[in-house]
Amino acid sequence: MKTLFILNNPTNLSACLEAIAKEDALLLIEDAVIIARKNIEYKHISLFALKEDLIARGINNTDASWELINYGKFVELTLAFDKSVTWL
Amino acid sequence: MKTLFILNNPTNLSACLEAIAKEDALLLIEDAVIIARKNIEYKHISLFALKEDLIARGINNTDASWELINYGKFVELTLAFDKSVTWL
Amino acid sequence: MATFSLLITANPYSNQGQYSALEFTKAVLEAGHIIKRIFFYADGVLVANRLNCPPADELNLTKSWAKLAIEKDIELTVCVTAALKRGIVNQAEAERNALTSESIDPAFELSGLGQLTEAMLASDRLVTFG
Amino acid sequence: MATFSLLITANPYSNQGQYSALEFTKAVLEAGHIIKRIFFYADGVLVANRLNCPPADELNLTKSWAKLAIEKDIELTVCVTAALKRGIVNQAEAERNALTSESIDPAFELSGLGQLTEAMLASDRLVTFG
Amino acid sequence: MKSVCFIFNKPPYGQGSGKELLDICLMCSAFEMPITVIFQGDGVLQLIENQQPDILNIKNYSKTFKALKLYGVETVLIDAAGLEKHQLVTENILNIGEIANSKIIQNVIQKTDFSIML
Amino acid sequence: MKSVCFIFNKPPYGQGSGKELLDICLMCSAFEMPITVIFQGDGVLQLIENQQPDILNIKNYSKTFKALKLYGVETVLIDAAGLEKHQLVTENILNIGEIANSKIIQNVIQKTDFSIML
Repeated sequence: MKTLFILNNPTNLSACLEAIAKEDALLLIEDAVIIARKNIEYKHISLFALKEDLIARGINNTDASWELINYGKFVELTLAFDKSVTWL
Repeated sequence: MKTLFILNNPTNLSACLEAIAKEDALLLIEDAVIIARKNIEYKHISLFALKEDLIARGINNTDASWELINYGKFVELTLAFDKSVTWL
Repeated sequence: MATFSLLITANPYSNQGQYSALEFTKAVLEAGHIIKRIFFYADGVLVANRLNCPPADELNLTKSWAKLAIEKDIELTVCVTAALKRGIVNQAEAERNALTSESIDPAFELSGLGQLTEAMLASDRLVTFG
Repeated sequence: MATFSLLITANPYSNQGQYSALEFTKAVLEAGHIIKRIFFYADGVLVANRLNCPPADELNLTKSWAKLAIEKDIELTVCVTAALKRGIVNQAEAERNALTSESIDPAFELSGLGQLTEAMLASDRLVTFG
Repeated sequence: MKSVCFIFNKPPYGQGSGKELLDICLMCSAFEMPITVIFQGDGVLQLIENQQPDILNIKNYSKTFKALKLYGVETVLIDAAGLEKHQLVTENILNIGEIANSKIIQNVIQKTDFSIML
Repeated sequence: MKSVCFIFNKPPYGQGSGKELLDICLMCSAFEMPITVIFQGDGVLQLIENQQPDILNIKNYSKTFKALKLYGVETVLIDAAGLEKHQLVTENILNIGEIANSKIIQNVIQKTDFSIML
């Protein structure tokens, strides 16, 4: 089953990537959006970051590898994947 | 002034070491005591770990570079140094 | 149309998770989906304290959840074990534990952890905010 | 003989910091030193909620602090701004904010953040538990 | 019946999340959901033998892990990389599961209907 | 008068500690303690220009940092390594302090009577 990993703390990135499999996706929210400045290229997973959290923090120079989405798309993503895992 | 750095979260170790200067000391408490398994050798700072927190977690094979202390010695340490900084 | 449940464990005073969960819930409803239950657990239960008084220029999360729940008829369920430990009690629990008063906001309901499992089984998606 | 003050910001429900601070305080007193003030701030103020009901087989931190304070005559000061936000209020604050009841344990006292600065200036050491 | 896996990834006692995650796990077992428990990364420290948090007046819940099988938990996986990181061998930890590499852990997370961590 | 330094080392908004540390800082300034403020590691993100947390209904406190000088805060240091880690240059951040290397930051922490972080 394709899984959407939701990450809210940048400190947990490497442990989260350990658990991600090939067809999965990673969505950055809250403090984790600061990761979206870089290309983390990993297992060809899809990469998303929550636009509202980027705007809140004044971050406007994200790497092109990250698709920026709003809350409406966040809801759609949770349905496009079979389940979500919030990596705490 | 000689400073006692108190660390309670192992995740913060590297940032804490960045702030430590030569005559300083590092005391591990709570979850950070798991660091005491290894020799982190750094700037010749003094290394301490709280014995009660090690016992609580069943950790009995600490590296010899760490001096294991109890709460009484913890209090003495805060007085032996000019001040303490709890690195959160 | 899909059915969602939320598990919220985020501390309302020190983490952003409750703000995120509130925005997510609104987006779920705007898209025409259904919220089966919002389950508050761990430090997440603290938002149900009706005595919470944030500064006037900050969002009152307790009232925000309560308003949404009333307007959209959403179940806000608070784990009773986690709540009791954190001083969030209804009249019955206050009496049982010889406490001076209740403290839960009336829009939230105390119940057991089984309500989380039941929500998982009855929903298409469970999304956690911690 | 030295004078200590403590700054406690640790969440009593989800972190070990309050347990550590309690042990440290006992060790300070056993060594014959003086505790000038224990200042609760941020999530640390949650321990002052007198409605807290931990399970019977877990330590009641609220009562542990209260017992120590009464036996050893220690000042337990709770930041009023941090407390109000978190639903910890005394009678005066409850009335001022139109709340149904007070919730602070009588061993703790609400006061301003200036009490922390004043304690820093009047103590040989400030030790933080977060 | 939908399946669920629980991922323990934090050391014990510094944070309260281990006990709270365990409580959800036991509740799901009462509903007879198929359950997998994973100890990942620093979470392997939850399984160290001879924990004595009572000396700090903290409750010891590590014994409940031994009873997971009794509660009907079928599979318990212990992250090999986590053990290595903390220089632990099987003799140091509760004998309640199988050592697993990250590939196996990924597969379990993908296969189950829910994955919960706290 | 005793001196104090405040170390901001966390990004804004995910946790509430930035605002709460700032409040202690302002109180110490009212007591006329000599104050140094340090933005270290991820804490440099507190200083990014054009923050708009109001779109999430979160209060924006970053403007208060601009007023630190008015409150009598003499020295504000910004960690060079933190800026580099987050690919920030001085044009991206509030112009309220000097860039400092870890040696300088170490010296300030050692010299002040208290160092507080949250």
